[in-house]
Amino acid sequence: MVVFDLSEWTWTAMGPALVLALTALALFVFDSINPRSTNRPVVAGIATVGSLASLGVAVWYVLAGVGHPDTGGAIDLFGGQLVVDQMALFFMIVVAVVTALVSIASYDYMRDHAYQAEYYSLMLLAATGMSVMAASNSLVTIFIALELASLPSYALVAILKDNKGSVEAGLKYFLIGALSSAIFVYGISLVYGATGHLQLEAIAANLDGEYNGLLGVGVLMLIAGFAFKTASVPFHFWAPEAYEGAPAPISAFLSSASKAAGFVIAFRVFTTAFPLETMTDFGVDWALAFIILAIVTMTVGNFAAATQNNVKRMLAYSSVGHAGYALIGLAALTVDGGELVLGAAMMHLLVYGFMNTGAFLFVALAEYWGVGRTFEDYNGLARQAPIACVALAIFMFSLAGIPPFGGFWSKYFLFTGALEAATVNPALLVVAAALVVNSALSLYYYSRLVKAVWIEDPVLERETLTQPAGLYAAIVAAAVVTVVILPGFGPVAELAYDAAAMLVG
Amino acid sequence: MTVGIEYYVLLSAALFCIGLFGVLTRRNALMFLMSVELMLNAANINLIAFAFYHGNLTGQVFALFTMALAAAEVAVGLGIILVLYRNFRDVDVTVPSAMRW
Amino acid sequence: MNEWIAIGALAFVGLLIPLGMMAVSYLLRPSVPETSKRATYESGEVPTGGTRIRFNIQYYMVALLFVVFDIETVLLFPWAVIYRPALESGQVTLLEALGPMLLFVAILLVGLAWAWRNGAVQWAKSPHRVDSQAEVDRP
Amino acid sequence: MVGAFEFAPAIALLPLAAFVVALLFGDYLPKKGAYAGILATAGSLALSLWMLVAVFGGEAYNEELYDWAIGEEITFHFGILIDPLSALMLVIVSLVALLVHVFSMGYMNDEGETGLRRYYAELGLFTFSMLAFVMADNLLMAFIFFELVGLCSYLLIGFWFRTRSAPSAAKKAFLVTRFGDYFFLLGVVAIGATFGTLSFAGDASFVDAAAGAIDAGETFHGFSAETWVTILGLLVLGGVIGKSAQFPLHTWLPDAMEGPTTVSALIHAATMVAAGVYLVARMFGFYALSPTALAIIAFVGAFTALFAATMGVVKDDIKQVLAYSTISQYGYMMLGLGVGGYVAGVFHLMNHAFFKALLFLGAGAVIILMHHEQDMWKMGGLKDKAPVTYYTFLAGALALAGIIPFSGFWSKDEILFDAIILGLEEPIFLVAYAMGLLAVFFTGFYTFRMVFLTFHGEPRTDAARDPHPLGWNVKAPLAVLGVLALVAGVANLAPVAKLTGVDIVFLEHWLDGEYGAVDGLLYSEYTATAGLETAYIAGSETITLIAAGVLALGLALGGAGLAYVLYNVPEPKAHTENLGQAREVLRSNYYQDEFQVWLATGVTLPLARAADRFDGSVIDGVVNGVSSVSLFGSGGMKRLQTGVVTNYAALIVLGFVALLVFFGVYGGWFV
Repeated sequence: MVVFDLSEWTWTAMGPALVLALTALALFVFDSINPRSTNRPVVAGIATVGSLASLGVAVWYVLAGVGHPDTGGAIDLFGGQLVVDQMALFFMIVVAVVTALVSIASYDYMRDHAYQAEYYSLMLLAATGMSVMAASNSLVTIFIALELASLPSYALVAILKDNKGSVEAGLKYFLIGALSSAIFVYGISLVYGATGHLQLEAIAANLDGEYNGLLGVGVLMLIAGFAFKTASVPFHFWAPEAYEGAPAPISAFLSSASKAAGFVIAFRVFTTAFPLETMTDFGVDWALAFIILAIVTMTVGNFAAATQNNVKRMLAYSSVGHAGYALIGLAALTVDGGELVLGAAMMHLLVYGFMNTGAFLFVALAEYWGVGRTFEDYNGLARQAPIACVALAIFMFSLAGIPPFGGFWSKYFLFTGALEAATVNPALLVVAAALVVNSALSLYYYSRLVKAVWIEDPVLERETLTQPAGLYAAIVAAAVVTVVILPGFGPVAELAYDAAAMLVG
Repeated sequence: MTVGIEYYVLLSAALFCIGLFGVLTRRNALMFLMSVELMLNAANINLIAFAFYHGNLTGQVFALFTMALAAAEVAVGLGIILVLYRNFRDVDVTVPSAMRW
Repeated sequence: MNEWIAIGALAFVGLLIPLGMMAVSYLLRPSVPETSKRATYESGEVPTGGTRIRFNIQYYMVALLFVVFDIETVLLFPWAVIYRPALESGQVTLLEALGPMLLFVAILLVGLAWAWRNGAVQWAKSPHRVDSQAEVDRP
Repeated sequence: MVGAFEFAPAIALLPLAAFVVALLFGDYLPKKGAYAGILATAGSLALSLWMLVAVFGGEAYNEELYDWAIGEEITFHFGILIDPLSALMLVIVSLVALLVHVFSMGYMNDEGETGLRRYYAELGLFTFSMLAFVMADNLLMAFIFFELVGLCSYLLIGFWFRTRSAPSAAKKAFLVTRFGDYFFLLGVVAIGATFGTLSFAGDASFVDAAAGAIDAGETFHGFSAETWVTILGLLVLGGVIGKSAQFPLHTWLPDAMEGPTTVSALIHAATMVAAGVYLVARMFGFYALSPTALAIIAFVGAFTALFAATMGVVKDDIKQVLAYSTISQYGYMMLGLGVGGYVAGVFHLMNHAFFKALLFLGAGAVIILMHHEQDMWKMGGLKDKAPVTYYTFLAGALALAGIIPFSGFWSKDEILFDAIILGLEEPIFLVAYAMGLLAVFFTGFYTFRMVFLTFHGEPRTDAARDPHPLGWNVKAPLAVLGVLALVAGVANLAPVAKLTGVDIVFLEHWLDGEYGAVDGLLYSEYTATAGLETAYIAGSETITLIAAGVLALGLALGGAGLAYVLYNVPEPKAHTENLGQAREVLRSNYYQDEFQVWLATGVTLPLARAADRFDGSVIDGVVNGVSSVSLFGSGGMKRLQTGVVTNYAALIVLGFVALLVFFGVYGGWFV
């Protein structure tokens, strides 16, 4: 264990986010020196190194026990506006990992693109926002971080300026995002009106039941904001288009990191600011709202994914479905606790960060090759690129929740957690059932892709496919982690449960 | 004469709904954006009114942040609308609908 | 509630009068459409071109930069209000009070430098160059 | 001797290495990997002997090596348990494996077989699995390797997979033993679920847990603890019956003779088939808790012993005779264990491993001599042409028939003695004893019928007149085993000990922890747990002992003598006609196969058809319906995504308003 004393320089606890921000600034500075150069290796290198450094710092903090109850508990910064605890670090790791993978993969994918430095700096700014979201402990910081994450994302989705799909996706994402953030900030104002505070603990302390209607509408509007960020029904409409139209690495980035960041603020806000017990007394049973959202989101996402022909769009809908799985983490919270299921949701988001990023990066690879977008276009790819296709099979089966892979474990824990909570709240039986049914359905369309790649014969003869080093490295790394996370699940689960216990307990 | 807090809420709610109405009916991207700004400002009214009501400055300061962020949002939005016009020769938000189902 | 009735009545009357006048004129006037009547009125000038003309993109760029940087001053404002009292209270050092804002301004400066270097504030010579410039802006 | 047990895993891993080597490089190695196997098994034997010495030095070993699945209720691990029983079994297995490897060079290589790489690889894998099974310290690990030896058996029976009969025999063996293993698996799961542990020994063994539950008078699933233990024991017994070829799951073993004779010697006589009996011995402490289970074991064993022996009488194929005798002998072991004769059962297990391996290898030698002819009626007169084979085979036959002083006599006598003293107290066991006793006669008869037909008389075919020569690698294993068949009985001369008072019951002391032992796995503790009452004829142990011994020996000699009269003539004739109707019944193995086929086609198949029809119409209909509905729903659901962003905004607002109204009304915000 590294002995690490943050008492003197508490702001360094935000290290992972600061590293990302500095990297983004460094890219701006680099680009200012010679705006016309597109030195891909340097730019991509800076981004990768920066995100890996952020990952390193976050992992180091976790190992050193920063924010752990044994070393003084969560670190409050700026009067409680930010808080660095284990959950914050956990999600900072998720964000940094996804950013690193996407940075590496983008080196090849964005090879012909003019705005190299802008691309990476926007991505790192968005990552900074997500990282700060993980630590935000006040509705102010949450909103700012959320916008910091969102605004660069809009630009990133639309960054292929001459590609109609990309622009259409960017527009839709932006418009729905703007609408959602307006709703969200209005919800914040209502919560502020009901309690007079924006800092989460202060809100919890000032829940007096005077303005239940105001509070209730405000909470629902907050849920709307989270639902947008996590692509949960009914705020998911942007997601299929944005993921389909955006450059594939950006789709990976948004559907993994951005979603995880959306969940972390939801976890924190609802466990810290709105204790379920009090809120239920006031007639604001947000757990029920999440139960409904979870069921609807799972069902819509998976059902819509089932008959897609476009692989990327299928993954986009499946991403909606997975948001539904992770929502169980909030839905199954009960008055008595629920750190197990919350921890399971956190684990699911971590595993999802690898398998989903990997899946989208495979799509990026296919787009790089230019083989086409539909399932048929993918037919027989395994013959030409077996390694990547093995990785794809791993991602698909892990996403579907087939046993040896990471995706199974997290889903399994979610399931058992929901069942456990069902003893208190029978409605969760429906959630658990929906989880099973939807997982079964998801196997259909995931395996369809594996079948296309491995079993079907190619429709057209293809030329030999190159093996871009960056994309391959990212895909293989994601696949390896998806597999080895099984033996590593002990520590991961422990961290997630600790983090969840701190939040709930 | 002090105006009761509920009237501020009513005003802001009205503004919010006007914005929402604009979002739902305007097809011009710029009008869409303006409508969203209306909704954001409705929130600002709330924040400032409640800050006054609760007697702390948190809401006011947050309103400042909201304004700054709204400006940033507009900047990004205008950029996107610009490329939208370039690609579709139109700023009608219902035109780009190639991706669906 | 009472004192608001007057305002409401005023608003009602204010809306009623113009609406009523338009309604009356609609009912009374004859409708004889012809080309010159439907033409756009441009203060006596003969109208040329469509209603939409393309502005030089630089208007947009500069306006955008102005909006963004101008709005950042609202964030400086609350800081300026408490800066002096905070220092006088003796609870914060000069570095603690000044440092964050300097950092904030420095970040803005990085952004400005980047925008400048990327030609955002460069004034194009003619509208025709804009399009071509946009194309050659980057290799 | 510090650290002897540190090498225990190597006992199993060496053959595994041989498997890998043979599999990868077999084609390039001299003798196609035989040397790798011989080296590995020799190493295993050396290490096993070291273990034996270590246990003799008063040590024992019970370690959990690796937890491979950690749960809240139960943890699965791999571990090694070396106690007197497993150390003894390790030596037996590795010794026989070594000898069979050597013999294989003569039987397979020198005969120009192809596919030897596969053969030696599978042999290595089998040895690995068997040794690991013997060392297993928990039931699940035992089950895993139990299945693995089953797999190897399947592969090796089907070694000549291009013939018609071998693949079918392999499938039969696999299916029949799997049928038993299915119950075993249920038992493993049930034991794990009931007691939360699967360890054989140590503080947290399921045996202790079961004993504790019985003492505490707990109930499980509505059964008393004792009944539940019986049920669990019988479930595990399912696997034992399948693997050790006990009635009614014995039918696969005779067919398994389709494999190479070396395989029959190693797998289907000395080791794998012993796995079932070994398992009973391994968890004898558990069975001892349930007198009912023990009684069932005893009766299954006794019945099998007699039943198989009668079928052996009419067989013409030398390997078939041996196969039925194997079934019969394992019946004896089950009988011994079932009547509480733990030492006797293990003793017979050991002796049988030696003499049956000897007989099979002898039969292999005969088959080489006879240019791959197995019909005994085509042999004859080999006595003079192959003296080494003859005398070693004779030693094995004498042991099998239970003629004093060969090893088989001592162990069989002990089993029968244990059965009669229990039967004298509880007469029902006298039936079991009677069956066992009767089987002795048949054993003597068919054994010597086989010896006389094969070796005595005049050569009846050209092949018998001009036998193929044998190499050293065939004779050496025969010699080793021949000596063992003669002297192995010295390990436990219980009757002599009882009559003379000299303390020469070495094996009993060995198994009773006189040397090294693991707590809870002691003969005396088992006896105490089972608490079986015994009685003696006229109250005298000596009289009982002598009476039982003389009776058994007399019957054996009688059987042998009958064989001598009928078949030790220059031109023996088939006397089976004299049996009349019984002959057909015996030849058809009591129509067991026909019965089982009828069970499959007459009962199971219609049931399966009905299930299939149900599955095809109702289940598939529902499934297909669900999928069509799902896909249809999917089609509808994705139409929601119209592509027009304004619609999205409207839907979002609509969804939000719906939530708002629902929660507003539900939460009473607007009241």
